[in-house]
Amino acid sequence: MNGSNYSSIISNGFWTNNPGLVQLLGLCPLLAVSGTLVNGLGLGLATTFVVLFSNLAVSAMRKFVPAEIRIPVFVLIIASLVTTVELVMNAYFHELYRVLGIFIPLIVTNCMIIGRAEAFASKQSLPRAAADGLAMGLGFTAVLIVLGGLREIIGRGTLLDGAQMMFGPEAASWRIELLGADYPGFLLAVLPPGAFFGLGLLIALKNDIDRRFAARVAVAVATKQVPAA
Amino acid sequence: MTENLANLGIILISAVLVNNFVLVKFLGLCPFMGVSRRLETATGMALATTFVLTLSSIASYLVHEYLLEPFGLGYLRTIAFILVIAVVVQFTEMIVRKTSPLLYRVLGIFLPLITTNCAVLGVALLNTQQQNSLVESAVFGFGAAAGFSLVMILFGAMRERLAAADVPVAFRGAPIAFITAGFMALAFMGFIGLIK
Amino acid sequence: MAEMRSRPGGPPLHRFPGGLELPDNKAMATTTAIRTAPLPRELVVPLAQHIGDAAKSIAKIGQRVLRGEVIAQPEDAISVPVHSPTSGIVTAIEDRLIPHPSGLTARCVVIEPDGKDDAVEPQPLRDWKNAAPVEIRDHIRAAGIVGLGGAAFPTWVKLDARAPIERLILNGAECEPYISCDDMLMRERANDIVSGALIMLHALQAERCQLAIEDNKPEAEAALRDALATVDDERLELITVPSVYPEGGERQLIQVLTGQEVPHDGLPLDIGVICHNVATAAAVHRAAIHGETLISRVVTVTGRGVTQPANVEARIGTSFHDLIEFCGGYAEDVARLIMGGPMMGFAVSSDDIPLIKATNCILAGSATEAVPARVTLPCIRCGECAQVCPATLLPQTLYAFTRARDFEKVQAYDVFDCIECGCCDLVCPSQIPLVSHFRFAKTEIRGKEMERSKADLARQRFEFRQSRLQREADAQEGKRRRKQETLEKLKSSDSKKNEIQAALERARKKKEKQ
Amino acid sequence: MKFETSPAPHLKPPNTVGAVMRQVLYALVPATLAYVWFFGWGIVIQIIIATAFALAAETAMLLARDKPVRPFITDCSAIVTAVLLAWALPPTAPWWLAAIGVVFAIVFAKHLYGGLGYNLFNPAMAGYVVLLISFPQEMTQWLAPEMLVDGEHRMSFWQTLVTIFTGDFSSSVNVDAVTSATPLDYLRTQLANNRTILEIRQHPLFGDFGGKGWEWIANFLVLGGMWMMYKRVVRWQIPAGVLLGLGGMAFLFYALDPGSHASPGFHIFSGAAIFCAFFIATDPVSAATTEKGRFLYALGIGIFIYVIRTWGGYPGGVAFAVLLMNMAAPLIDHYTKPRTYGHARP
Amino acid sequence: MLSAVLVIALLALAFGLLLGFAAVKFRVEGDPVVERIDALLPQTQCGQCGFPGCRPYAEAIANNEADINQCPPGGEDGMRALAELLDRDPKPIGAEFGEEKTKMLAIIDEETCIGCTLCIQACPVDAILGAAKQMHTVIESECTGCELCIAPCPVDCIAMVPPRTTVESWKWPEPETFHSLNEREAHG
Amino acid sequence: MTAIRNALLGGALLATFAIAGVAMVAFTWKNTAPQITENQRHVLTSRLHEIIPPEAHDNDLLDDAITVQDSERLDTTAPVTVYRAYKNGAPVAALFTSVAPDGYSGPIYLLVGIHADGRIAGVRVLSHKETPGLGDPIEIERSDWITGFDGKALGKPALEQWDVKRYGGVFDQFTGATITPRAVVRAVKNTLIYFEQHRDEIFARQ
Ligand SMILES: Cc1cc2nc3c(=O)[nH]c(=O)nc-3n(C[C@H](O)[C@H](O)[C@H](O)COP(=O)(O)O)c2cc1C
Ligand SMILES: Cc1cc2nc3c(=O)[nH]c(=O)nc-3n(C[C@H](O)[C@H](O)[C@H](O)COP(=O)(O)O)c2cc1C
Ligand SMILES: Cc1cc2nc3c(=O)[nH]c(=O)nc-3n(C[C@H](O)[C@H](O)[C@H](O)COP(=O)(O)O)c2cc1C
Ligand SMILES: Cc1cc2nc3c(=O)[nH]c(=O)nc-3n(C[C@H](O)[C@H](O)[C@H](O)CO)c2cc1C
Ligand code: SF4
Ligand code: SF4
Ligand code: SF4
Ligand code: SF4
Ligand code: FES
Repeated sequence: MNGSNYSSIISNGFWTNNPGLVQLLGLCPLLAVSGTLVNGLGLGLATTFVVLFSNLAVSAMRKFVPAEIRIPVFVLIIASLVTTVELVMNAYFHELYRVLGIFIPLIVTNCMIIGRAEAFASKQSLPRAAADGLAMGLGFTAVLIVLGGLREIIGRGTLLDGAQMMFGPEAASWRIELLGADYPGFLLAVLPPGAFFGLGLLIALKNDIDRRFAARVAVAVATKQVPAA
Repeated sequence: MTENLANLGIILISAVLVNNFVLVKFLGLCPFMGVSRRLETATGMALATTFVLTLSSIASYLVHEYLLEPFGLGYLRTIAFILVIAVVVQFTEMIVRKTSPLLYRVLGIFLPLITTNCAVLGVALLNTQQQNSLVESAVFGFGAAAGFSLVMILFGAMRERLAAADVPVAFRGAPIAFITAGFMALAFMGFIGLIK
Repeated sequence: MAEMRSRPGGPPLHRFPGGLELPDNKAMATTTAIRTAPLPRELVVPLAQHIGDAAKSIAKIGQRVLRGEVIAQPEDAISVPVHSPTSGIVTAIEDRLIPHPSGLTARCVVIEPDGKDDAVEPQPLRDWKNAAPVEIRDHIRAAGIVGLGGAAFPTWVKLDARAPIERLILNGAECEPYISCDDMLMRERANDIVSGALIMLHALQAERCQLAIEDNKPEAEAALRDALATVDDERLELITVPSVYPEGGERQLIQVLTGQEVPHDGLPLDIGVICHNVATAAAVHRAAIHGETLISRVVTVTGRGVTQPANVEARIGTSFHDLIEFCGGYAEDVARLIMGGPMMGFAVSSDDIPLIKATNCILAGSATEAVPARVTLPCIRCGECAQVCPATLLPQTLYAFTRARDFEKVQAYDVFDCIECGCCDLVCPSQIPLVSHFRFAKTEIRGKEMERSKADLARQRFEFRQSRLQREADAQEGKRRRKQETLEKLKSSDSKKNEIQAALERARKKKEKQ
Repeated sequence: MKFETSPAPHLKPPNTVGAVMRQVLYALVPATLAYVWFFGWGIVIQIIIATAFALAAETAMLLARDKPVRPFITDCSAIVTAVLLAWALPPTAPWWLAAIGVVFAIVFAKHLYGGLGYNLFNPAMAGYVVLLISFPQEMTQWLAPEMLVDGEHRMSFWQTLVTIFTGDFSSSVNVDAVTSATPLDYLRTQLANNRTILEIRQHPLFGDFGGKGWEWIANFLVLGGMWMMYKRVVRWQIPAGVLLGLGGMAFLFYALDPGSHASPGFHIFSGAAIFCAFFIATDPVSAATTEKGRFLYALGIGIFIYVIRTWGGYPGGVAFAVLLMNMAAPLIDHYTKPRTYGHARP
Repeated sequence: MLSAVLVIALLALAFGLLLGFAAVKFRVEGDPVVERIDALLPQTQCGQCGFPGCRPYAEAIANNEADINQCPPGGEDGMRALAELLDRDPKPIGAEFGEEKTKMLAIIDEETCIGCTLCIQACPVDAILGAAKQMHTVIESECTGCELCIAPCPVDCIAMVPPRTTVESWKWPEPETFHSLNEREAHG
Repeated sequence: MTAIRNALLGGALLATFAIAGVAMVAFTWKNTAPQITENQRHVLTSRLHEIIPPEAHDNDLLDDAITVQDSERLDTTAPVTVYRAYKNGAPVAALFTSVAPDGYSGPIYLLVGIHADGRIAGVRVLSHKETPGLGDPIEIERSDWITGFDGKALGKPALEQWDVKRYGGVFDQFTGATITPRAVVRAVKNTLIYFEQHRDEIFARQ
């Protein structure tokens, strides 16, 4: 996990150590704003922005912050970044800002961010820290998008509903009626229980893929060893 | 201060059951998932959170009301609140450690985790959003914490029972915990409408 | 405590929680009187027949031993000697298969009977009425008597009343289906039992004795009543109790008779009660009055898998095979051989194992009778098991935690209070072998505790070694420094240069050697 | 001679899970007949649909999980789940409703936890709640008791079948009379309109105690429950607890203000209260498992039924109450461990 | 802007003072967690975990520098106990640390032993008796089965044997059913 | 001594970061604040403009608001805000933030727009807690039921026909839900009645 090379940093963020599926951090926004794909994307990008810059800042000053006040300093940095993001979104993506509501300021308490600062950025060089922040943030965003997309499709039969909130009015037409206009909607998916079920299923899916992969690797290794022995 | 008792009761019931912080509002999920594998730890976390949540709800109200608002600094509330919470957590830890080593043994390891429990910051932010008064803030904070504790403890007991279950391999651990939380949220939907 | 229906005129009885009414199946073996088995060609006497360390063999291979001669002496405080069941030659002292659920072997003395059955001089306890209790105890110990009710616990230990005993209970409940050895013994040797009871009363200095018998044994009851009438001692009392399994369990019987519970971490004597099996009382009688040692016992050989079920008096060490042959051999469809009853007994894998003091029943079960074709499903938490548990445990919870390997919880739910009666197991609709799980959990916990203490020992030894090494290194370091210092001093004086050289040489050599 | 060995006890266990489950099914027969009498053939069709999907889902999951199929199909627990869920559906609900509900119940609520015996939540009720919140429209269209519709408009078996599979009500049936609220639903909505109980009870929906028709079905359900108690499939703690909890709450509020609260008798005899007390809350798997715990668990269900019926947004209440107490069952078990023989009284 | 900076600076200053003070004043002496972790380790002292003995490994776990699945002698059960203590997710023993084996005991073939004392020096728990040039024996009850004595022996006279199961040490097996938790991957 | 020094050092460092962070935030605030206020106003006006198009009036609706109170007619003890639209000084319409207190699961908050001549200009639901899937067709996003009010007025239909069809009115009910639409209809009717009775007061400018 010491992330020696960039590809492992990236695979860490997206798969092996994905904040949403493996570390189980930042769960609240993950569940709360994954009602639609666009909401997920919006918060995901905001989070990515914060984790990227907090990693950068922490990495830059890692040399001269004493251990005792490391955490409070990180918290301060993150809080400032988040407030900045909040203000910017309020000003330029106002509708999205209203939809995401309290979960924007709550990025502060997303343990993933402080976790990355502590575990990675405070020990690594600037470019590495940036790569890690980006990978983790985008990994988180990816989960948000997948979960949001799934819930949106099952719950309402649409995709990309509300895209205009992020991409301007012309994006309103991006909305896709995937399952036909008279799909009644499976409300469970959009309601709170659906969020839990959805994430549970996603994690199970990931576990299963990992397990199958591991099994295949084991078989491959075994067959390779036979002729050698 | 003419707080209407009925109103406070409604705030309480709403925060504990109808708008349960964890299952309906999606706040405080990380500790809910992370430290609920055993009933004992779940209870410890619940107790510690209840204390901190109530206290920081009051403290951040005071900061907001008497420090930020007068200077028109409402936009700084996130920063200010997180500082307040950190101080409250640290303070609690110090007091507990000093006064009751026994309690510290039970709660000690959970206290630092609470800073990053977004329910705590969430309560502070919601207080300002709903323009709660001091007493309302306190009741809301306590109600949120009680709701958190309630589901946390129930969840802890359920997960202990799950340990013996023949859960499909891919679902062992986190996935089945999420599924269970989903069912809990389903059950809590029964409370919808309890508060008009 | 709820009261149980009791005979009119009898003392009030109490209920123990749970329990089952089982079809008793005893009649098959009670149609004939107790038969005496002939001497077999070989007797195999295990050295460990009860809890505690095995006795140490004192017989030599090739030695001729007499009936009643001590062939092994106890090493442990809670133990009794082992006697030769007949006269003959010791042909081997070796590991043989013994009746044990593990199916493992253990050390046994093998004797080839010479057919003469010569006995050592019997040493009855003359005038036991005036003997000191400790004398009686020692006599009983020397006679090798252990409890014949199942656990084979050395009887003399239980006669050592460290606290005042209010009553002695003679356990003639024999609640387990199929088993009828106590029943037959009570019918035929009621006088021996009553006599034994009086001796035990004296040894315990107890006030009274209750003989408890289940109401499905009217003949035995009548015989005992007659025997009691002949001695006419008002301290002795016969009590009929309703037939509910496992009423014969010591703690359950005590609860039925006294309404009190034996503390979980205590013994019956903590509440002033001692419980002995009726056959044990008969053995005490024979030891005290006739000077006989415990070299034979009555065993029920029964089940549909044996042709002529009967109760047999046989020598300890007779093989199961011989006993079955004596009872007409196996029936066609024999499928299981069980030592003990159908509830608590264990299936053995071979009939080439000896009768031991604890063997009260050899059950040859037919396929329909004793081979439960279980289809084990998961526990559905129906709670039936808890309803029948005489120890008021929660078998379903114990099972769940055992599955989850949460032994801490298993212990917190009192697995060690389970008497392994099998009631829960039998009623479980999911047909889970609950008792087997609990036995597993118990041995697993004990094993863990052993490992733990072993790990603690290892830690101590490791730390000790570390500190020793440290000390040695420190000492070495000190020496080196001192040497250095003297060296420095010496350096200044040229005159001793040679000496230094020599010293350095010596040091180097010493080091190389090490 | 050599022998095989097996663990004690060596007697044939007298009971099986399948037998227990079948008793539940037998106990439901009289009430099902009564249901058909009052509300037509819908329930039978629903039971058939639900059972078919339940068995299919159970088999599929067992195969997917590499478990033997036979022992788990013959234990009949999937059928019990299906029948109980079918009982909770409006009898003319479209077929896919039963299908979705029962598949969710078997797959999510049961097999993700490991199948029979391991589920934390009552599968049938989980399935029901999912349907209720996802398809409230379809789930709230109840038939009036057939007695209300005049004799010749009774829906035949064929008509019901058509309705269930196409969604169309046959032209011979007066739709307005067919779809209506259940008595509980009506009570709640009318109370909200500030009508008094007395006025509301005048409505033809109501019988002597509870809803017309419903109260008769309830009687047969009690009969079935008694049968199960006689057969020791359920013990008294749970039915008594549910009825006491619900009746006690109803009595309390009725005593305080009879004008705006229905009587305990009404609460017990309408809706699914009796059904819940004997058939739903008694699901051993998801209930508490200690004696004392079961009583508390059931008491909680009774109380929650009243609370949700009276103040909540879902007039049924039963399903939520059961799920809520399912949640609490492990904790209740934890705190109601009985004193073990020989241990000091606490 | 000035007021903003002032207000927050004020808060932060108070906060920093408090923390700096607390860090010094309330430093934790000794770490009871290490003791508790150490108590759960098998004390085989074999070093398979990658640390020189059990206690160092315990310290590493406490400091989050090592995972809980590195001790093969402790096995699945030991890992579970650690997971429970630390409230972490259980995970199988890492293959790179070796496999969980049944516990073995060392025995010295007394015919071959040349009495070189090398094994005595290797044994971390002083379980080998003997003096230079004399035959050595292993004290059965104290050997932890760590195998550290095997390598140093110049004549390969030490072998690992499983301890004998006797009637006393025999354990009841767990009954197997098709719904046993076959893959003992802990969860919950 | 070192304790105090450390504490001071820590405090100072922390303060530095705090100052830097806050400076950044304050700077952002300065540059976004006007936009944010503008956005907030825009959200409100755009809701109003759904009912009264911007070209239909020439005053600032948000500034031209009064509050009225009539617990009987308006079914709420809370003050009701009325936004007024004028063109060239003449009243065009009034927009009430009415409440339907008897929804299925609680009050339904409405925006009721009424032309100066008493015709409904449009109704929108601001917020509600009705059952998803049953009561929510009152939202414009879910169905156009709410537009059924457009153009209606008191007496058109007749007063007793201001109800859902099942109860003899002209408005549709939803399948399985009559309470929600009835509540909305009743609230709109009541608002209309109030408007008729107080028209002059409402449009009077102080
Ligand atoms: C380790 C141990 C110590 C015992 N010590 C005594 C004792 O000192 N006095 C006594 O009367 N019984 C003693 N007992 C005997 C028990 O009370 C009991 O009679 C015996 O275990 C037979 O019980 P069972 O056949 O019901 O299993 C002891 C039992 C065990 C297992
Ligand atoms: C479940 C169970 C059932 C028992 N049933 C009997 C019985 O029927 N008769 C009997 O004498 N001992 C029975 N015992 C053994 C008694 O508990 C007790 O050990 C014995 O009566 C003590 O007498 P003893 O030491 O003379 O053998 C049973 C034990 C258990 C655990
Ligand atoms: C769970 C549930 C939720 C309901 N939600 C609503 C609702 O939001 N709005 C509504 O008008 N009716 C709702 N109803 C229906 C009412 O209870 C009532 O049956 C209905 O309004 C009467 O309609 P009807 O007269 O068409 O039968 C709901 C019913 C149920 C069971
Ligand atoms: C008395 C009794 C009641 C039952 N009630 C239910 C029930 O309410 N819902 C259900 O899905 N299964 C019920 N079952 C069936 C079975 O217990 C259930 O499918 C398990 O939860 C599956 O693990 C019941 C079984 C019995 C014996
Ligand atoms: S009897 Fe069997 S199925 Fe019933 S609770 Fe006990 S162990 Fe579980
Ligand atoms: S075997 Fe143990 S748990 Fe089962 S009924 Fe008997 S005492 Fe209770
Ligand atoms: S692997 Fe285990 S037993 Fe070996 S030294 Fe490490 S902790 Fe100790
Ligand atoms: S004797 Fe060998 S295996 Fe045993 S503890 Fe010592 S070094 Fe380890
Ligand atoms: S994101 Fe809410 S607690 Fe972690």
